[in-house]
Amino acid sequence: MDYKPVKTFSELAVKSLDDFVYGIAPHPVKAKNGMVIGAGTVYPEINMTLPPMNIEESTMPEVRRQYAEMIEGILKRAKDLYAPGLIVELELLPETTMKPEWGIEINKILRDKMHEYEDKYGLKSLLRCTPNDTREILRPPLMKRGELLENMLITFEKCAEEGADILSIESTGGKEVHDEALVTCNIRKAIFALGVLGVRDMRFLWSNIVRIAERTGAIAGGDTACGFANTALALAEQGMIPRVFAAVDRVATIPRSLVAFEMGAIGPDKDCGYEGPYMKAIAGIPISMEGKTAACAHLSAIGNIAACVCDMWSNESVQNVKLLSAPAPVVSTEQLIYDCRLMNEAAADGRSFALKMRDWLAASDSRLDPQAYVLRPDIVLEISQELVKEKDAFVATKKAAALAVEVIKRGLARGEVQVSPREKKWLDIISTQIDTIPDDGEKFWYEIQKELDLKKWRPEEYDLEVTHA
Amino acid sequence: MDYKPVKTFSELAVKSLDDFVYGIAPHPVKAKNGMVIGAGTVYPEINMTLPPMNIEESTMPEVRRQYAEMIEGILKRAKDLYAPGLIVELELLPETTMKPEWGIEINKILRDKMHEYEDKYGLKSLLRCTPNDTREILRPPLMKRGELLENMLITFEKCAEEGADILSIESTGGKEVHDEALVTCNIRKAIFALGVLGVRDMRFLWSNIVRIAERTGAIAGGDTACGFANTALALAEQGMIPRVFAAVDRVATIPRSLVAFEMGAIGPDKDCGYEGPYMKAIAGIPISMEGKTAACAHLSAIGNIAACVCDMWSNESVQNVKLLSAPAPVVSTEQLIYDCRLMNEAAADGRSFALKMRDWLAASDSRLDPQAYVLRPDIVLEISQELVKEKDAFVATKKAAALAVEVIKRGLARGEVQVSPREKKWLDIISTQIDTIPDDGEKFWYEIQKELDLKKWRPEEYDLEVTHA
Amino acid sequence: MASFEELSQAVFEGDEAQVVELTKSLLSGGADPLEVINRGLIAGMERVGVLFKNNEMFVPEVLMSARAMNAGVEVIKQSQRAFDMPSIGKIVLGTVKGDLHDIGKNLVGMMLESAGFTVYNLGVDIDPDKFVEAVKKYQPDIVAMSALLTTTMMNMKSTIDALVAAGLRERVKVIVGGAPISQDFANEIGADGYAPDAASATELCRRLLE
Amino acid sequence: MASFEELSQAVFEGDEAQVVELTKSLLSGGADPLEVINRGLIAGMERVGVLFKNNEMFVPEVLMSARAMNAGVEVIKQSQRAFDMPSIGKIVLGTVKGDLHDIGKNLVGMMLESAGFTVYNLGVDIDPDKFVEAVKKYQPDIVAMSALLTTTMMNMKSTIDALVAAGLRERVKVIVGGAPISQDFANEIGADGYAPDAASATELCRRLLE
Ligand SMILES: [Zn+2]
Ligand SMILES: [Zn+2]
Ligand SMILES: [Zn+2]
Repeated sequence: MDYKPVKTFSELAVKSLDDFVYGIAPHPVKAKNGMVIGAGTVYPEINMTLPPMNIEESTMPEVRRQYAEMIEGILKRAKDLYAPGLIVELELLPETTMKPEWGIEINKILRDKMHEYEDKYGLKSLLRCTPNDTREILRPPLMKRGELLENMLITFEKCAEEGADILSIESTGGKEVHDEALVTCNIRKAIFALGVLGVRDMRFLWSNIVRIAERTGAIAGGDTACGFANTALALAEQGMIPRVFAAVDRVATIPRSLVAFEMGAIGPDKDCGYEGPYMKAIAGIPISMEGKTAACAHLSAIGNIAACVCDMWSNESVQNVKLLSAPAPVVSTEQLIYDCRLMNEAAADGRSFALKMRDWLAASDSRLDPQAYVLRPDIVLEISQELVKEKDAFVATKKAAALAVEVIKRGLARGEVQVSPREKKWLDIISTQIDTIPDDGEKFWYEIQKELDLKKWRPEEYDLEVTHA
Repeated sequence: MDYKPVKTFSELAVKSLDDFVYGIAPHPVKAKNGMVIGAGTVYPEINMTLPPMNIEESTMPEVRRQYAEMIEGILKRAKDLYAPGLIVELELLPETTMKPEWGIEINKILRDKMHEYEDKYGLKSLLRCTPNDTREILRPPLMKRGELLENMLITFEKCAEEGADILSIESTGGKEVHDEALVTCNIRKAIFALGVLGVRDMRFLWSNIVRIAERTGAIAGGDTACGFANTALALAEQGMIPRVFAAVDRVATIPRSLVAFEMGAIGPDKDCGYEGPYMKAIAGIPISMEGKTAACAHLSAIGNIAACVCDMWSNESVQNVKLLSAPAPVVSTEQLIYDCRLMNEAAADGRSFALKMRDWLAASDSRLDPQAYVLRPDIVLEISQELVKEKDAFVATKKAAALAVEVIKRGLARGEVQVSPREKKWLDIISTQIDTIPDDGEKFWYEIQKELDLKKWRPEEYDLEVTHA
Repeated sequence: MASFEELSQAVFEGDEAQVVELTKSLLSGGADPLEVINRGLIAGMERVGVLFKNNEMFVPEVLMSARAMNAGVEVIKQSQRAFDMPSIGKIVLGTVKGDLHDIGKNLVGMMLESAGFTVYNLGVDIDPDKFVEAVKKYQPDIVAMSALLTTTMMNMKSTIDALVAAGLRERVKVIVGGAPISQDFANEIGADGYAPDAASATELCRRLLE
Repeated sequence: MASFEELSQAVFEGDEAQVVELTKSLLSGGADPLEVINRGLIAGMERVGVLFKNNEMFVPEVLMSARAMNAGVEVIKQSQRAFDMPSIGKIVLGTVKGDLHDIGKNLVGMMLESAGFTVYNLGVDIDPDKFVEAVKKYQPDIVAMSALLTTTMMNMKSTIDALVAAGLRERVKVIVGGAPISQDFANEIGADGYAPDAASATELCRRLLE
């Protein structure tokens, strides 16, 4: 099997800041039922999950009941609010991925009901199926072989055959190293985890997913740096690590997440990948994003700015618990639909107004947090422009981190973004760390392998050979 | 005691459509700590309530713990997101109103913590205290006397003394009659409940609340037709009654809710009074509104349009249950803050952009539902302009309902609003019913008393005499 | 002679005068009163129930049908000596202690009555003891409780506990509903069923008495 | 001779070299090793803990302090024959069965160790039986469980049940934490405590062992 990219991006798909706006992607994606993502309308993407309960043979009837209840509530609300269309994401859990028949069954419960609403009421919808990256259950993980991988791929294939429209994953290659990098705020290790391990694993994984999509007629959507930069985001939000570290880490995920599109994925990108605007700028694919209306799943400093250039707008995930009005998934559905209505209404007034709305969304957050600042559309284009010049994903990752530091420092100097006094020194620490990284991937691997805990992951799974004694 | 209005409104406070916008009220309200509502900034108003539990002596320690946990989480999030200010609403429950010491204690838990955040972090906040209208616990209710009323007024007074900044209530005068009017869709009875009973009761009640506010230095905020038109809204949303009935009922609440300001209240009006825009247009007071971000408390067809001319933006109410990210009150706080950021950012670009944002919020909902349509800013001004010509609240109520039908019919003819085929005939039914109502209040009372169940309420509590045998 | 079909249609349309006339016509034509009720009046209300459940009929429309049906029942009662209205089950209904919400509960009561159940509507703010008394007094098949507040919903549990303590729990089915209530909560407190709305409450009661 | 104050400050600043030097200086000056630990090393970490709890210190900074403290402890161990590190309590720590989340749990472990607890970190995806085994083996004062998924949090209950079944529940305190966990949930499953974050976990453990 060959994991060579089928596409490379040496220039930006988005040609100017005025073309960089929500609802419109250079390469829209058309689904079987005629829905087109990225062709002018922002659609809500709703995700839901089980309330506190175990998943096992004996609880499967309740699991089925829960999903049936959730999808019915969601679709009914979407119909009642005249949603122009809807994307439903099924993020499978470890249990429902390891045992493909369970995942397939749930996938079918959702798809059938979605078809019913399309037939009865004309409510068009798409199902995004996101199997869990269960490879990490074995410690240290096997990335390219073993039963866990096999069942995960079976889940992909069968769910696609059973009508899942879009395939996605939150892949975890390099996560063990990145976790350690985060708590120690070691950008060297983070860059290695993302630019070497993540990139290599995603090439392998996405060559498989794209093949499955081709075989089944499904759409290969995209990946997300969820296990990486979103962990950083959550830790920063809790005050555990500096926000500037999380911001730099986010930008450093770009070459990694881009691999999905180099391998043939076509979007829509996965909601929780906040690096999505960079994917859209570079690869031109439509993206799903999440922000304030995903506060049910995680708090963040990028609640509005995340929407600037989205083509779908998501709640990330919400448990099926009852709120005063309705079950939480129904509540999220309503909120997403209203958010989308507003964006689409502004856009209906003309491109210049969509751009106004975009800029307000951006301005309302970008001054307050470096993580928001690096998502400002002009900054996204500026950094993307530099990154497409790099052929090597590892070098691009290092460069991305360096550019992020540089841009934040400049923003600080210009008064465009605030960084708390005790975070400022971290910009220098990160910068100094980046400078120690050689530009040669082989050399970097040779250097860094002694700094890493090789009991936690298997270099051979990434085609890396341990050269130190 | 005299219940004569201290103010009358014979012309609109809002002089033109271009002056009718969120964040700005003709008569801003200034609080003790310097916060001003309606002077340019939209502030979030957060409300929270207990998870499923009983309130009794033995559970009071847990009740205290819950409120302490909620307020800490809310304030911490508001601080971390740099909220320009915050309003916290304490909607007391029947138990915590009937036993004033409990309500006072909870009021203090919140106020102390809010002061702490103001002193420590500069986060300014205001406490709105809303005792429960416990008078309805006795059936048929005593409206102007009895222990329930006394304890309710004590709760008002003591909470205000203990630092509650704003006083509000969801008063229930006439609710028994209105409930019956709703399920039978009898606009005659609805108009009687609102325009005669509601108005008379609010004059009594608000003369008391205004006096308490004056004595304690608190702000007399406003009332809401929550128990009336929001019940209609909820029933319409469930498909129980026609949306057009709910829309007409909403407009018919205007003279009733206006009584608070005629009696000396100065705003901010209560969040769940969707008739708020009319209050702002007529009385010029700042208003709190709720929409999509209150979907946790009730679903609605007016998620965006509700924000058009708001001065505070609220979540209505959310239980302290844990979501994936954080307790639900924290999640709501975050969502409200981002909503407000966006509105304030657009306004910072200039009035014309605030008006653009307002119009998108309006247009995104107003075409889809008559309840949204009657909240369109230009419609609000148009109807308000007619209503201020009427001196008599009952006649104004009848007129409001008639105007609502007329405006919806016209909107339908112009293609500005959609009404489902099976609802259209209800417009005629309602219209015919309104035509049967005499313009003389005395005469109406004489006529309608035989149609009403006089075992459910006491006419003498509204200074009405039963004249039929 | 009028047909059951026509009578059913008149109930469906909420045409009280027509129902009275058709019922009289059927009885004077020798139709069995029970058949008039079941194949005419209740059959009409069943169609109403289906549309109501599908959100295709409004409550005031349902009420008009119910009123028309009742008018038909009255005609039958007056025409027969010692006529016993058939009941498909007895239900005690109330909003729990501390809770004053009336509308939803009354809708449930109305739908149940229209479906042929005998309903004892206790009202709002009903103590657990009051429920127990009512069970002793009316010997119902089902106790149906409503709550709209998170701070009163726990009183559903108290009521079930009171039924257990009185040794009556085994004799009745208990069902619950209201905005904050869920199937999970119903399971948790040991109720026999949960209905998300008035229309499904009828179905639930039918199912429980099968 | 160096002062305890200076040593504490060096720990606080995460200055490993300085800590090593000051510890040596104190010991060679005749200071009691236990005092060096308590009044120097642990005192420094306590200041770190307070700032960390107030969101005024980042984890990597805390880690540097912890590393500096450990370097000091190493110096003491090497200088003394048969020196036993004082422990204020033993804690078995793990992420529950089916759950792979590591970071939060490890932070808790690190904070506990820095506060003077002995921590047995079992890792992630830990079966109830494994927790039981560990309790038998290490005789801890506290079992601390972490879960980040709504579909694994019920395994906290299973673990408590397993402890009960093994007759060990009375011998240990059980505490829980993780994103979907709340005080209510902790009460519900019969845990002895809940901590919303790593910083409060330390406080909670101290309180439970008072
Ligand atoms: Zn994710
Ligand atoms: Zn997601
Ligand atoms: Zn309300």
